[in-house]
Amino acid sequence: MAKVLLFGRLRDVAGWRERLYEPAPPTLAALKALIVADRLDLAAALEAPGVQAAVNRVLVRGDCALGDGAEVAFMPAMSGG
Amino acid sequence: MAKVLLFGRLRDVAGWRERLYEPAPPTLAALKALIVADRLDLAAALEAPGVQAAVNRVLVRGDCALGDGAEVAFMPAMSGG
Amino acid sequence: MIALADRPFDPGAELNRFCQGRAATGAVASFVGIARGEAGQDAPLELQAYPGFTEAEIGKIAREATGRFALQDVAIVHRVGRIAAGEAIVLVLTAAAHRREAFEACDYLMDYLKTRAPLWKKEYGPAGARWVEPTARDLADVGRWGAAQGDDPP
Amino acid sequence: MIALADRPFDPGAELNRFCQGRAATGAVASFVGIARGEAGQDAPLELQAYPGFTEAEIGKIAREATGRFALQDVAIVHRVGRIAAGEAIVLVLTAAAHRREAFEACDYLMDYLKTRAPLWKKEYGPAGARWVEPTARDLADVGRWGAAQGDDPP
Repeated sequence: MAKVLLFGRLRDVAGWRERLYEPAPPTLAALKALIVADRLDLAAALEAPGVQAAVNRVLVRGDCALGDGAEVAFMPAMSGG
Repeated sequence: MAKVLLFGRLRDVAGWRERLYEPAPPTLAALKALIVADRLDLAAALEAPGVQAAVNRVLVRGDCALGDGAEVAFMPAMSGG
Repeated sequence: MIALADRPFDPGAELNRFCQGRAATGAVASFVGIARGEAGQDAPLELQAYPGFTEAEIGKIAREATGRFALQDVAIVHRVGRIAAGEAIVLVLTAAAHRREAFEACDYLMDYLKTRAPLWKKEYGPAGARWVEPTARDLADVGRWGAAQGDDPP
Repeated sequence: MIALADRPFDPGAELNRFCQGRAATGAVASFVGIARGEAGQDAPLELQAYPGFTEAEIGKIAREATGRFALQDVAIVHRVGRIAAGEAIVLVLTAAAHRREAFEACDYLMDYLKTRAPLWKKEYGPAGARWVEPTARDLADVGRWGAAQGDDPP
């Protein structure tokens, strides 16, 4: 199982904030492909400049393997304050 | 009459904080001479670098005339905060 | 102390608590960011965080700032959720022996929060809602500090 | 608001009052200077002012800073008299549309207060009392702003 969290505009585009994928795909890239399968708008939003991914609360660049129970967050450009 | 106010270390050196001089001397220089008449320590303190004078709450450089009722303040180097 | 607040908080009470027992400190700088908007308008801002991750990432930068500016203490409170006009969005407090370090650390932390902290801000206006991204000015501001601040911008 | 306080004041209450009704502001920076000293020590500081003149001179610089940094508001509270370790000596509050101006104005006003405001500070320590004069660092700090700030140093 992999838990996916979306934030900011990604949440609005997807129409959801949290989903479980069972079983966990083997890699981040495979998970992404699953998420955007029939969602061109979400695929574009996930590939937009500034979007970062965290796996188990660690920022990840490029692809990586996913263990069972992984928590994967997709985060667009950040802006607090 | 002229009212003289001292601040900071000048107050400590002189041993007073406020004095009235009657009648008012005609100039700031004359007033200074009167204040330090028999006080070499105070004369040195008043001439120390950084000491400023205000007449009627306006900073004055050099000498100036004093009207009756003038309020004259001698102020050493400033430091708040 | 790094905290996310899902309700209005009291910057003055936080400032006083932070100043307590600081006879060795000398200097406390602070910054309060306030939600702009028309009085009576619906809450003009929404802030999202990634609970746990957001505090941890802000804590990393707070520790970095502590070393960089020789801080004695730092505290950050950030609102999340819907925020009404005039309410505090963020409070940053820094304590140091000298005022220059306290000011610079506070400035540094705000630049970070504006551009690289895991927070997402939506503005609600008459023309609809939009997600805020760092402005050119925000990016120039954070660029003043060099590359040391957290990860490279994406 | 420029005020001299001859008793301890409450920086948090002042901050909250200053932030009230600021839905058009965005940014409030503040600085609190705290009297250093050993807990339990006799009041380590004495601040003298020239009542009336001191507030007027600080007011002039506050107005200058308001123009220079496009401030929406500024408030300064300065303690006078004997001050105990851990008590606030000074509070500077600045409100602006953007944080950079609020920070810089606060910094500018503190540099001024340290070197050119009509205030005199005596430190009481185990080795006796001494009148404080601006340090080389204070003078370098105030020099950053150019000649515009009040009168030339004497």
